Amino acid sequence: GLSGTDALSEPTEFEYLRKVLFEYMMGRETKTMAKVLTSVLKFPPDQVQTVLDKEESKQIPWLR
Amino acid sequence: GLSGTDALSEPTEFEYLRKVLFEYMMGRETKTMAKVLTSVLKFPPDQVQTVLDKEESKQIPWLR
Amino acid sequence: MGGFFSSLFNGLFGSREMRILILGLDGAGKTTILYRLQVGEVVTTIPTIGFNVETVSYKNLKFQVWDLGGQTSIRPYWRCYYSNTDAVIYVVDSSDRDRMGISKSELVAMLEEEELKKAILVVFANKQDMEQAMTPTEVANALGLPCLKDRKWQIFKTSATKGTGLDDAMEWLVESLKSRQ
Amino acid sequence: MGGFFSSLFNGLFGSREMRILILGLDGAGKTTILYRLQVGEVVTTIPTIGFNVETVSYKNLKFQVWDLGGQTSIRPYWRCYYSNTDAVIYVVDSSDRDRMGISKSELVAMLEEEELKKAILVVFANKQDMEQAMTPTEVANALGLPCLKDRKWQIFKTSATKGTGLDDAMEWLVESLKSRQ
Ligand SMILES: Nc1nc2c(ncn2[C@@H]2O[C@H](COP(=O)(O)OP(=O)(O)OP(=O)(O)O)[C@@H](O)[C@H]2O)c(=O)[nH]1
Ligand SMILES: Nc1nc2c(ncn2[C@@H]2O[C@H](COP(=O)(O)OP(=O)(O)OP(=O)(O)O)[C@@H](O)[C@H]2O)c(=O)[nH]1
Ligand SMILES: [Mg+2]
Ligand SMILES: [Mg+2]
Repeated sequence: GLSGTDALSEPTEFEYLRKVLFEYMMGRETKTMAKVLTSVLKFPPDQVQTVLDKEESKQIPWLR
Repeated sequence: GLSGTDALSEPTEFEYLRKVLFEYMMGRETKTMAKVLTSVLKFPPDQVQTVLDKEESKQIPWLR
Repeated sequence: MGGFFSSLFNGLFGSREMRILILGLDGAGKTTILYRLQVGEVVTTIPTIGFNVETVSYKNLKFQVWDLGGQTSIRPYWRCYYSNTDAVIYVVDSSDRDRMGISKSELVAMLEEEELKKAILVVFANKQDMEQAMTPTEVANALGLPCLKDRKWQIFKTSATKGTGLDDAMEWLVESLKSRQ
Repeated sequence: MGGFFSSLFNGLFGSREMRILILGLDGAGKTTILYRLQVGEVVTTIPTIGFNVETVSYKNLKFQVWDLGGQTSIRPYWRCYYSNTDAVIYVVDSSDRDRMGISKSELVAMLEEEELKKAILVVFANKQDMEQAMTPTEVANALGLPCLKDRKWQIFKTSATKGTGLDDAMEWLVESLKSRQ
Protein backbone atom coordinates (compact mmCIF):
# COMPACT_ATOMS: atom_id res chain seq x y z
CA GLY A 1 0.00 0.00 0.00
CA LEU A 2 2.91 2.41 -0.40
CA SER A 3 2.30 3.34 -4.04
CA GLY A 4 5.96 3.85 -4.66
CA THR A 5 6.54 6.76 -2.32
CA ASP A 6 8.59 6.67 0.83
CA ALA A 7 5.70 6.97 3.18
CA LEU A 8 3.52 4.82 5.33
CA SER A 9 0.08 6.09 4.47
CA GLU A 10 -1.85 2.94 5.23
CA PRO A 11 -3.14 2.89 8.84
CA THR A 12 -2.95 -0.91 8.89
CA GLU A 13 0.72 -0.86 7.98
CA PHE A 14 1.36 1.79 10.61
CA GLU A 15 -0.27 -0.28 13.31
CA TYR A 16 1.52 -3.38 12.07
CA LEU A 17 4.85 -1.59 12.33
CA ARG A 18 4.05 -0.50 15.85
CA LYS A 19 3.13 -4.00 16.92
CA VAL A 20 6.23 -5.59 15.40
CA LEU A 21 8.53 -2.90 16.80
CA PHE A 22 7.10 -3.42 20.25
CA GLU A 23 7.86 -7.13 20.07
CA TYR A 24 11.35 -6.37 18.81
CA MET A 25 11.98 -3.94 21.62
CA MET A 26 10.82 -6.51 24.15
CA GLY A 27 13.43 -8.87 22.76
CA ARG A 28 11.02 -11.42 21.29
CA GLU A 29 12.07 -13.28 18.14
CA THR A 30 14.24 -10.35 17.27
CA LYS A 31 15.66 -11.87 14.13
CA THR A 32 12.25 -12.37 12.55
CA MET A 33 11.07 -8.99 13.78
CA ALA A 34 14.19 -7.36 12.33
CA LYS A 35 13.34 -8.82 8.94
CA VAL A 36 9.83 -7.40 9.11
CA LEU A 37 10.95 -3.97 10.33
CA THR A 38 13.62 -3.50 7.69
CA SER A 39 11.12 -4.67 5.10
CA VAL A 40 8.26 -2.37 6.17
CA LEU A 41 10.61 0.59 6.38
CA LYS A 42 12.39 -0.34 3.13
CA PHE A 43 15.91 -0.29 4.46
CA PRO A 44 18.49 -0.37 1.67
CA PRO A 45 19.92 -3.89 1.14
CA ASP A 46 23.29 -3.15 2.72
CA GLN A 47 21.66 -1.90 5.89
CA VAL A 48 19.37 -4.93 6.01
CA GLN A 49 22.46 -7.11 5.86
CA THR A 50 24.20 -5.12 8.59
CA VAL A 51 21.15 -5.41 10.82
CA LEU A 52 20.71 -9.14 10.25
CA ASP A 53 24.41 -9.80 10.85
CA LYS A 54 24.09 -7.93 14.12
CA GLU A 55 21.07 -10.04 15.10
CA GLU A 56 23.00 -13.18 14.23
CA SER A 57 25.85 -12.15 16.47
CA LYS A 58 23.42 -11.57 19.36
CA GLN A 59 22.20 -15.17 19.30
CA ILE A 60 23.83 -17.61 21.64
CA PRO A 61 25.63 -19.86 19.17
CA TRP A 62 25.42 -23.15 21.11
CA LEU A 63 21.63 -23.04 21.24
CA ARG A 64 21.24 -22.98 17.48
CA GLY B 1 2.98 16.25 10.08
CA LEU B 2 0.52 13.48 10.92
CA SER B 3 -2.67 15.50 10.78
CA GLY B 4 -4.31 13.39 13.41
CA THR B 5 -4.41 10.12 11.51
CA ASP B 6 -2.41 7.05 12.32
CA ALA B 7 -0.15 7.26 9.36
CA LEU B 8 3.29 8.42 8.46
CA SER B 9 2.64 10.37 5.31
CA GLU B 10 5.58 12.74 5.54
CA PRO B 11 8.64 11.39 3.69
CA THR B 12 10.95 13.21 6.10
CA GLU B 13 9.39 11.51 9.09
CA PHE B 14 9.60 8.16 7.33
CA GLU B 15 13.30 8.60 6.65
CA TYR B 16 13.84 9.87 10.18
CA LEU B 17 12.18 6.77 11.57
CA ARG B 18 14.38 4.56 9.42
CA LYS B 19 17.54 6.30 10.55
CA VAL B 20 16.64 6.16 14.24
CA LEU B 21 15.53 2.53 14.04
CA PHE B 22 18.81 1.60 12.38
CA GLU B 23 20.76 3.18 15.23
CA TYR B 24 18.53 1.42 17.76
CA MET B 25 19.06 -1.92 16.07
CA MET B 26 22.80 -1.39 16.08
CA GLY B 27 22.58 -0.92 19.83
CA ARG B 28 23.57 2.74 19.90
CA GLU B 29 22.08 4.99 22.61
CA THR B 30 19.13 2.65 22.72
CA LYS B 31 17.35 4.47 25.49
CA THR B 32 17.23 7.74 23.60
CA MET B 33 16.39 5.95 20.37
CA ALA B 34 13.58 4.09 22.13
CA LYS B 35 12.07 7.39 23.22
CA VAL B 36 12.14 8.67 19.65
CA LEU B 37 10.73 5.48 18.15
CA THR B 38 7.82 5.20 20.56
CA SER B 39 7.14 8.88 20.00
CA VAL B 40 7.20 8.80 16.19
CA LEU B 41 5.01 5.69 16.16
CA LYS B 42 2.72 7.05 18.85
CA PHE B 43 2.88 4.09 21.19
CA PRO B 44 0.23 4.25 23.90
CA PRO B 45 1.65 5.52 27.22
CA ASP B 46 1.63 2.14 28.95
CA GLN B 47 3.65 0.56 26.14
CA VAL B 48 6.11 3.46 26.20
CA GLN B 49 6.63 2.80 29.89
CA THR B 50 7.09 -0.92 29.34
CA VAL B 51 9.66 -0.26 26.63
CA LEU B 52 11.61 2.30 28.67
CA ASP B 53 11.62 0.03 31.73
CA LYS B 54 13.03 -2.69 29.54
CA GLU B 55 15.75 -0.37 28.27
CA GLU B 56 16.57 0.63 31.82
CA SER B 57 16.98 -3.00 32.81
CA LYS B 58 19.39 -3.54 29.90
CA GLN B 59 21.81 -0.89 31.11
CA ILE B 60 24.77 -2.00 33.18
CA PRO B 61 23.94 -0.32 36.49
CA TRP B 62 27.49 0.34 37.72
CA LEU B 63 28.40 2.37 34.65
CA ARG B 64 25.67 4.94 35.22
CA MET C 1 29.57 -36.61 32.52
CA GLY C 2 28.71 -38.30 29.26
CA GLY C 3 25.26 -39.10 30.55
CA PHE C 4 24.69 -35.60 31.77
CA PHE C 5 25.74 -34.09 28.48
CA SER C 6 23.81 -36.47 26.32
CA SER C 7 20.62 -35.81 28.24
CA LEU C 8 21.38 -32.12 28.04
CA PHE C 9 21.79 -32.47 24.31
CA ASN C 10 18.54 -34.37 24.03
CA GLY C 11 16.82 -31.63 25.94
CA LEU C 12 18.18 -28.98 23.69
CA PHE C 13 18.08 -30.67 20.32
CA GLY C 14 16.04 -33.84 20.65
CA SER C 15 12.61 -32.27 20.87
CA ARG C 16 13.07 -29.08 18.92
CA GLU C 17 9.80 -27.17 18.76
CA MET C 18 8.32 -27.44 15.30
CA ARG C 19 7.56 -24.15 13.66
CA ILE C 20 4.20 -23.86 11.94
CA LEU C 21 2.74 -20.89 10.09
CA ILE C 22 -0.98 -20.32 9.66
CA LEU C 23 -1.51 -18.30 6.49
CA GLY C 24 -4.45 -17.30 4.33
CA LEU C 25 -6.51 -14.26 3.37
CA ASP C 26 -8.03 -11.96 5.97
CA GLY C 27 -11.15 -13.38 7.52
CA ALA C 28 -10.38 -16.97 6.53
CA GLY C 29 -10.43 -18.08 10.17
CA LYS C 30 -6.70 -18.31 11.03
CA THR C 31 -6.90 -16.80 14.49
CA THR C 32 -10.01 -18.79 15.32
CA ILE C 33 -8.12 -21.93 14.34
CA LEU C 34 -5.02 -21.06 16.34
CA TYR C 35 -6.96 -20.72 19.57
CA ARG C 36 -9.18 -23.71 18.78
CA LEU C 37 -5.96 -25.72 18.58
CA GLN C 38 -4.44 -24.18 21.65
CA VAL C 39 -7.26 -23.91 24.14
CA GLY C 40 -9.98 -25.91 22.40
CA GLU C 41 -12.42 -23.03 22.38
CA VAL C 42 -13.88 -20.52 19.95
CA VAL C 43 -12.56 -17.09 20.91
CA THR C 44 -13.87 -13.78 19.69
CA THR C 45 -11.41 -12.40 17.16
CA ILE C 46 -10.59 -9.06 15.68
CA PRO C 47 -8.61 -8.70 12.44
CA THR C 48 -4.99 -9.50 13.21
CA ILE C 49 -2.74 -6.54 12.52
CA GLY C 50 0.51 -8.19 13.36
CA PHE C 51 0.55 -11.80 14.50
CA ASN C 52 -0.27 -14.20 17.27
CA VAL C 53 2.22 -16.81 18.32
CA GLU C 54 1.41 -19.65 20.70
CA THR C 55 2.86 -22.92 21.79
CA VAL C 56 0.54 -25.77 20.89
CA SER C 57 1.06 -29.31 22.15
CA TYR C 58 -0.28 -32.20 20.15
CA LYS C 59 0.51 -35.90 20.61
CA ASN C 60 3.71 -35.26 22.56
CA LEU C 61 4.93 -32.84 19.94
CA LYS C 62 5.34 -29.17 20.66
CA PHE C 63 4.62 -26.62 18.00
CA GLN C 64 5.37 -22.96 17.89
CA VAL C 65 2.41 -21.78 15.85
CA TRP C 66 2.43 -18.37 14.15
CA ASP C 67 -0.85 -16.89 12.97
CA LEU C 68 -0.09 -13.95 10.67
CA GLY C 69 -2.53 -11.19 9.76
CA GLY C 70 -3.90 -11.66 6.26
CA GLN C 71 -4.99 -8.18 5.17
CA THR C 72 -3.78 -7.06 1.75
CA SER C 73 -1.34 -4.41 2.93
CA ILE C 74 0.50 -6.65 5.37
CA ARG C 75 0.50 -9.86 3.32
CA PRO C 76 3.81 -8.89 1.65
CA TYR C 77 5.50 -9.35 5.02
CA TRP C 78 4.55 -13.02 5.41
CA ARG C 79 7.85 -13.89 3.77
CA CYS C 80 9.81 -12.41 6.66
CA TYR C 81 8.53 -15.28 8.82
CA TYR C 82 9.34 -18.21 6.50
CA SER C 83 12.78 -19.16 7.78
CA ASN C 84 12.96 -22.54 9.61
CA THR C 85 9.29 -23.30 9.01
CA ASP C 86 8.34 -26.98 9.13
CA ALA C 87 4.75 -26.72 7.95
CA VAL C 88 2.23 -24.23 6.63
CA ILE C 89 -1.45 -24.42 7.48
CA TYR C 90 -3.13 -22.57 4.63
CA VAL C 91 -6.64 -21.50 5.56
CA VAL C 92 -9.31 -20.80 2.96
CA ASP C 93 -12.79 -19.43 3.53
CA SER C 94 -14.59 -22.00 1.38
CA SER C 95 -17.61 -19.74 1.07
CA ASP C 96 -15.61 -16.81 -0.31
CA ARG C 97 -15.82 -17.80 -3.98
CA ASP C 98 -14.95 -14.30 -5.23
CA ARG C 99 -11.53 -14.30 -3.65
CA MET C 100 -10.52 -17.89 -4.41
CA GLY C 101 -8.29 -16.56 -7.21
CA ILE C 102 -6.48 -14.17 -4.88
CA SER C 103 -6.09 -16.94 -2.36
CA LYS C 104 -4.52 -19.08 -5.06
CA SER C 105 -2.02 -16.43 -6.16
CA GLU C 106 -0.91 -15.84 -2.59
CA LEU C 107 -0.47 -19.59 -2.12
CA VAL C 108 1.49 -19.95 -5.34
CA ALA C 109 3.78 -17.03 -4.48
CA MET C 110 4.38 -18.51 -1.06
CA LEU C 111 5.25 -21.97 -2.35
CA GLU C 112 7.80 -20.51 -4.72
CA GLU C 113 9.90 -19.27 -1.83
CA GLU C 114 13.15 -21.12 -1.32
CA GLU C 115 12.85 -21.01 2.47
CA LEU C 116 9.59 -23.01 2.33
CA LYS C 117 10.90 -25.62 -0.08
CA LYS C 118 10.78 -28.42 2.50
CA ALA C 119 7.69 -27.25 4.37
CA ILE C 120 4.66 -29.51 4.51
CA LEU C 121 1.40 -27.95 3.31
CA VAL C 122 -1.98 -28.57 4.93
CA VAL C 123 -4.91 -26.71 3.43
CA PHE C 124 -7.93 -26.11 5.65
CA ALA C 125 -11.05 -25.72 3.50
CA ASN C 126 -12.63 -23.79 6.34
CA LYS C 127 -16.17 -22.56 7.04
CA GLN C 128 -17.67 -25.82 5.79
CA ASP C 129 -20.68 -25.06 7.99
CA MET C 130 -21.72 -22.32 5.58
CA GLU C 131 -24.33 -23.20 2.98
CA GLN C 132 -22.53 -21.75 0.00
CA ALA C 133 -19.22 -23.41 0.91
CA MET C 134 -17.24 -25.03 -1.87
CA THR C 135 -16.32 -28.68 -1.34
CA PRO C 136 -12.71 -29.58 -0.50
CA THR C 137 -12.26 -30.97 -4.00
CA GLU C 138 -13.53 -27.73 -5.51
CA VAL C 139 -11.23 -25.72 -3.26
CA ALA C 140 -8.28 -27.97 -4.10
CA ASN C 141 -8.86 -27.47 -7.80
CA ALA C 142 -9.40 -23.73 -7.46
CA LEU C 143 -6.06 -23.47 -5.68
CA GLY C 144 -4.32 -25.68 -8.23
CA LEU C 145 -3.22 -28.17 -5.60
CA PRO C 146 -3.32 -31.25 -7.88
CA CYS C 147 -0.60 -29.71 -10.03
CA LEU C 148 1.84 -29.10 -7.18
CA LYS C 149 5.26 -30.66 -7.64
CA ASP C 150 7.72 -31.75 -4.98
CA ARG C 151 5.35 -30.90 -2.18
CA LYS C 152 3.82 -33.03 0.52
CA TRP C 153 0.29 -31.67 0.88
CA GLN C 154 -3.23 -32.57 1.96
CA ILE C 155 -6.54 -30.76 2.17
CA PHE C 156 -9.13 -31.12 4.95
CA LYS C 157 -12.62 -29.77 5.37
CA THR C 158 -12.94 -27.85 8.59
CA SER C 159 -15.22 -25.63 10.55
CA ALA C 160 -13.22 -23.73 13.11
CA THR C 161 -16.31 -22.44 14.86
CA LYS C 162 -17.98 -25.86 15.08
CA GLY C 163 -14.64 -27.54 15.70
CA THR C 164 -14.99 -30.17 13.01
CA GLY C 165 -12.18 -31.55 10.90
CA LEU C 166 -9.33 -29.97 12.89
CA ASP C 167 -8.37 -33.22 14.59
CA ASP C 168 -8.07 -35.15 11.34
CA ALA C 169 -5.96 -32.42 9.86
CA MET C 170 -3.63 -32.20 12.84
CA GLU C 171 -3.36 -35.98 12.96
CA TRP C 172 -2.18 -36.05 9.36
CA LEU C 173 0.20 -33.16 9.97
CA VAL C 174 1.79 -34.81 12.99
CA GLU C 175 2.27 -38.07 11.15
CA SER C 176 3.79 -36.30 8.18
CA LEU C 177 6.17 -34.36 10.34
CA LYS C 178 7.21 -37.50 12.22
CA SER C 179 7.78 -39.59 9.11
CA ARG C 180 9.76 -36.77 7.54
CA GLN C 181 12.36 -36.76 10.29
CA MET D 1 44.15 -2.00 45.63
CA GLY D 2 42.83 1.33 46.86
CA GLY D 3 44.97 3.14 44.32
CA PHE D 4 43.81 0.91 41.53
CA PHE D 5 40.18 1.32 42.40
CA SER D 6 40.35 5.05 42.92
CA SER D 7 41.97 5.57 39.53
CA LEU D 8 39.42 3.25 38.03
CA PHE D 9 36.68 5.31 39.63
CA ASN D 10 38.21 8.51 38.33
CA GLY D 11 38.31 7.03 34.90
CA LEU D 12 34.67 6.04 35.08
CA PHE D 13 33.17 8.96 36.96
CA GLY D 14 35.77 11.73 37.18
CA SER D 15 35.66 12.90 33.59
CA ARG D 16 32.13 12.10 32.58
CA GLU D 17 31.56 13.17 29.00
CA MET D 18 29.42 16.29 28.91
CA ARG D 19 26.35 16.03 26.79
CA ILE D 20 25.63 18.97 24.49
CA LEU D 21 22.77 19.39 22.06
CA ILE D 22 22.95 21.63 18.99
CA LEU D 23 19.42 22.79 18.18
CA GLY D 24 17.85 25.35 15.88
CA LEU D 25 15.74 25.61 12.75
CA ASP D 26 16.66 23.76 9.57
CA GLY D 27 19.43 25.47 7.65
CA ALA D 28 20.69 27.45 10.63
CA GLY D 29 24.13 25.89 10.34
CA LYS D 30 24.06 23.23 13.10
CA THR D 31 25.81 20.47 11.18
CA THR D 32 28.36 22.90 9.79
CA ILE D 33 29.11 23.98 13.35
CA LEU D 34 29.39 20.44 14.69
CA TYR D 35 32.08 19.49 12.19
CA ARG D 36 33.81 22.86 12.48
CA LEU D 37 34.14 22.09 16.19
CA GLN D 38 35.20 18.51 15.67
CA VAL D 39 37.55 18.59 12.71
CA GLY D 40 38.07 22.34 12.29
CA GLU D 41 36.86 22.32 8.71
CA VAL D 42 33.82 23.36 6.71
CA VAL D 43 32.16 20.22 5.43
CA THR D 44 29.51 20.03 2.76
CA THR D 45 26.18 19.31 4.44
CA ILE D 46 22.83 17.98 3.45
CA PRO D 47 19.70 18.54 5.56
CA THR D 48 19.95 16.31 8.60
CA ILE D 49 17.10 13.82 8.71
CA GLY D 50 17.98 12.20 11.98
CA PHE D 51 21.05 13.38 13.86
CA ASN D 52 24.80 13.44 13.98
CA VAL D 53 26.62 12.65 17.18
CA GLU D 54 30.34 13.19 17.65
CA THR D 55 32.83 13.34 20.44
CA VAL D 56 34.43 16.78 20.60
CA SER D 57 37.44 17.53 22.82
CA TYR D 58 38.01 21.08 24.02
CA LYS D 59 40.42 22.22 26.72
CA ASN D 60 40.75 18.79 28.28
CA LEU D 61 37.00 18.35 28.40
CA LYS D 62 35.22 15.76 26.35
CA PHE D 63 31.81 16.49 24.94
CA GLN D 64 29.32 14.20 23.35
CA VAL D 65 27.74 16.60 20.90
CA TRP D 66 24.38 15.85 19.30
CA ASP D 67 23.32 17.78 16.23
CA LEU D 68 19.61 17.17 15.62
CA GLY D 69 17.80 17.77 12.34
CA GLY D 70 15.73 20.96 12.47
CA GLN D 71 13.04 20.43 9.83
CA THR D 72 9.49 21.19 10.94
CA SER D 73 8.20 17.61 10.92
CA ILE D 74 11.00 16.20 13.04
CA ARG D 75 11.40 19.10 15.48
CA PRO D 76 8.78 17.59 17.83
CA TYR D 77 11.23 14.77 18.55
CA TRP D 78 13.99 17.02 19.91
CA ARG D 79 12.54 16.48 23.36
CA CYS D 80 13.37 12.78 23.25
CA TYR D 81 17.04 13.74 23.46
CA TYR D 82 16.88 16.17 26.40
CA SER D 83 17.63 13.81 29.27
CA ASN D 84 21.04 14.37 30.96
CA THR D 85 21.90 17.34 28.77
CA ASP D 86 24.47 19.75 30.20
CA ALA D 87 24.23 22.49 27.62
CA VAL D 88 22.30 23.53 24.52
CA ILE D 89 23.90 25.35 21.63
CA TYR D 90 20.98 27.11 19.96
CA VAL D 91 21.85 28.13 16.42
CA VAL D 92 20.07 30.96 14.61
CA ASP D 93 20.46 32.00 11.00
CA SER D 94 20.82 35.73 11.72
CA SER D 95 19.89 36.57 8.13
CA ASP D 96 16.60 34.64 8.25
CA ARG D 97 14.49 37.49 9.61
CA ASP D 98 11.21 35.91 8.48
CA ARG D 99 11.61 32.90 10.70
CA MET D 100 12.99 34.60 13.79
CA GLY D 101 9.54 34.25 15.40
CA ILE D 102 9.43 30.51 14.77
CA SER D 103 12.94 30.18 16.10
CA LYS D 104 11.83 32.00 19.24
CA SER D 105 8.81 29.75 19.85
CA GLU D 106 10.89 26.62 19.45
CA LEU D 107 13.44 28.00 21.89
CA VAL D 108 10.76 28.96 24.41
CA ALA D 109 9.12 25.53 24.20
CA MET D 110 12.48 23.88 24.69
CA LEU D 111 13.41 25.94 27.74
CA GLU D 112 10.12 25.05 29.39
CA GLU D 113 11.08 21.39 29.54
CA GLU D 114 11.86 20.07 33.00
CA GLU D 115 14.75 17.93 31.74
CA LEU D 116 16.59 21.01 30.50
CA LYS D 117 16.07 23.04 33.63
CA LYS D 118 19.75 23.02 34.57
CA ALA D 119 21.17 23.15 31.07
CA ILE D 120 23.35 26.08 30.08
CA LEU D 121 22.24 27.97 26.96
CA VAL D 122 24.61 29.36 24.34
CA VAL D 123 23.02 31.07 21.38
CA PHE D 124 25.03 31.26 18.17
CA ALA D 125 23.87 34.24 16.10
CA ASN D 126 25.22 32.49 13.02
CA LYS D 127 25.82 33.58 9.42
CA GLN D 128 27.19 36.93 10.54
CA ASP D 129 29.08 37.03 7.25
CA MET D 130 25.83 37.67 5.41
CA GLU D 131 25.01 41.29 4.59
CA GLN D 132 21.45 41.24 5.85
CA ALA D 133 22.40 39.55 9.15
CA MET D 134 20.79 40.87 12.32
CA THR D 135 23.23 41.88 15.06
CA PRO D 136 23.60 39.66 18.12
CA THR D 137 21.67 42.22 20.17
CA GLU D 138 18.84 42.20 17.65
CA VAL D 139 18.80 38.41 17.65
CA ALA D 140 18.85 38.29 21.45
CA ASN D 141 15.87 40.63 21.63
CA ALA D 142 13.98 38.81 18.91
CA LEU D 143 14.41 35.57 20.85
CA GLY D 144 13.42 37.20 24.13
CA LEU D 145 16.69 36.23 25.81
CA PRO D 146 16.85 39.28 28.13
CA CYS D 147 13.66 38.12 29.81
CA LEU D 148 14.90 34.62 30.61
CA LYS D 149 14.70 33.66 34.25
CA ASP D 150 16.82 31.10 36.12
CA ARG D 151 18.96 30.41 33.11
CA LYS D 152 22.66 30.82 32.54
CA TRP D 153 22.93 32.05 28.95
CA GLN D 154 25.09 34.01 26.54
CA ILE D 155 24.91 34.94 22.86
CA PHE D 156 27.83 35.01 20.40
CA LYS D 157 28.12 36.18 16.85
CA THR D 158 29.48 33.44 14.66
CA SER D 159 30.13 32.48 11.10
CA ALA D 160 30.46 28.74 10.85
CA THR D 161 31.70 28.90 7.27
CA LYS D 162 34.35 31.57 7.99
CA GLY D 163 35.08 30.02 11.37
CA THR D 164 34.72 33.23 13.35
CA GLY D 165 33.30 33.49 16.84
CA LEU D 166 33.20 29.79 17.59
CA ASP D 167 36.26 29.84 19.84
CA ASP D 168 34.90 32.62 22.02
CA ALA D 169 31.61 30.81 22.39
CA MET D 170 33.21 27.49 23.29
CA GLU D 171 35.55 29.20 25.72
CA TRP D 172 32.59 30.70 27.57
CA LEU D 173 30.73 27.40 27.50
CA VAL D 174 33.67 25.45 28.93
CA GLU D 175 34.16 27.98 31.71
CA SER D 176 30.47 27.95 32.55
CA LEU D 177 30.39 24.16 32.67
CA LYS D 178 33.48 24.04 34.86
CA SER D 179 32.27 26.68 37.32
CA ARG D 180 28.91 24.95 37.53
CA GLN D 181 30.40 21.70 38.81
N1 LIG E 1 -19.16 -19.76 9.89
C1 LIG E 1 -17.87 -19.83 10.20
N2 LIG E 1 -17.23 -18.71 10.60
C2 LIG E 1 -15.92 -18.83 10.91
C3 LIG E 1 -15.21 -20.04 10.83
N3 LIG E 1 -13.94 -19.82 11.21
C4 LIG E 1 -13.85 -18.51 11.51
N4 LIG E 1 -15.04 -17.91 11.34
C5 LIG E 1 -15.36 -16.51 11.56
O1 LIG E 1 -14.71 -15.72 10.57
C6 LIG E 1 -14.36 -14.45 11.09
C7 LIG E 1 -12.89 -14.19 10.88
O2 LIG E 1 -12.14 -15.13 11.63
P1 LIG E 1 -10.64 -14.84 12.09
O3 LIG E 1 -10.14 -16.08 12.74
O4 LIG E 1 -10.54 -13.57 12.83
O5 LIG E 1 -9.96 -14.64 10.66
P2 LIG E 1 -8.40 -14.45 10.33
O6 LIG E 1 -8.07 -15.40 9.23
O7 LIG E 1 -7.60 -14.54 11.56
O8 LIG E 1 -8.38 -12.93 9.74
P3 LIG E 1 -7.16 -11.87 9.76
O9 LIG E 1 -6.66 -11.80 11.16
O10 LIG E 1 -7.75 -10.56 9.30
O11 LIG E 1 -6.14 -12.34 8.79
C8 LIG E 1 -14.73 -14.47 12.57
O12 LIG E 1 -15.98 -13.86 12.72
C9 LIG E 1 -14.84 -15.96 12.88
O13 LIG E 1 -15.71 -16.27 13.91
C10 LIG E 1 -15.93 -21.20 10.40
O14 LIG E 1 -15.40 -22.29 10.29
N5 LIG E 1 -17.24 -21.02 10.10
N1 LIG F 1 26.95 32.22 4.73
C1 LIG F 1 26.91 31.29 5.69
N2 LIG F 1 26.40 30.08 5.43
C2 LIG F 1 26.41 29.15 6.42
C3 LIG F 1 26.92 29.40 7.70
N3 LIG F 1 26.77 28.29 8.46
C4 LIG F 1 26.18 27.37 7.67
N4 LIG F 1 25.95 27.88 6.44
C5 LIG F 1 25.35 27.22 5.28
O1 LIG F 1 23.97 27.02 5.55
C6 LIG F 1 23.51 25.83 4.95
C7 LIG F 1 22.84 24.93 5.97
O2 LIG F 1 23.80 24.51 6.92
P1 LIG F 1 23.63 23.15 7.78
O3 LIG F 1 24.79 23.09 8.72
O4 LIG F 1 23.41 21.99 6.90
O5 LIG F 1 22.27 23.49 8.52
P2 LIG F 1 21.54 22.65 9.69
O6 LIG F 1 21.21 23.60 10.77
O7 LIG F 1 22.35 21.46 10.04
O8 LIG F 1 20.17 22.23 8.96
P3 LIG F 1 19.24 20.90 9.23
O9 LIG F 1 20.17 19.74 9.22
O10 LIG F 1 18.24 20.86 8.12
O11 LIG F 1 18.57 21.13 10.54
C8 LIG F 1 24.72 25.20 4.30
O12 LIG F 1 24.75 25.53 2.94
C9 LIG F 1 25.88 25.83 5.03
O13 LIG F 1 27.07 25.89 4.27
C10 LIG F 1 27.47 30.70 7.94
O14 LIG F 1 27.93 31.01 9.02
N5 LIG F 1 27.43 31.60 6.91
MG1 LIG G 1 -6.44 -13.18 12.56
MG1 LIG H 1 22.02 19.46 9.87
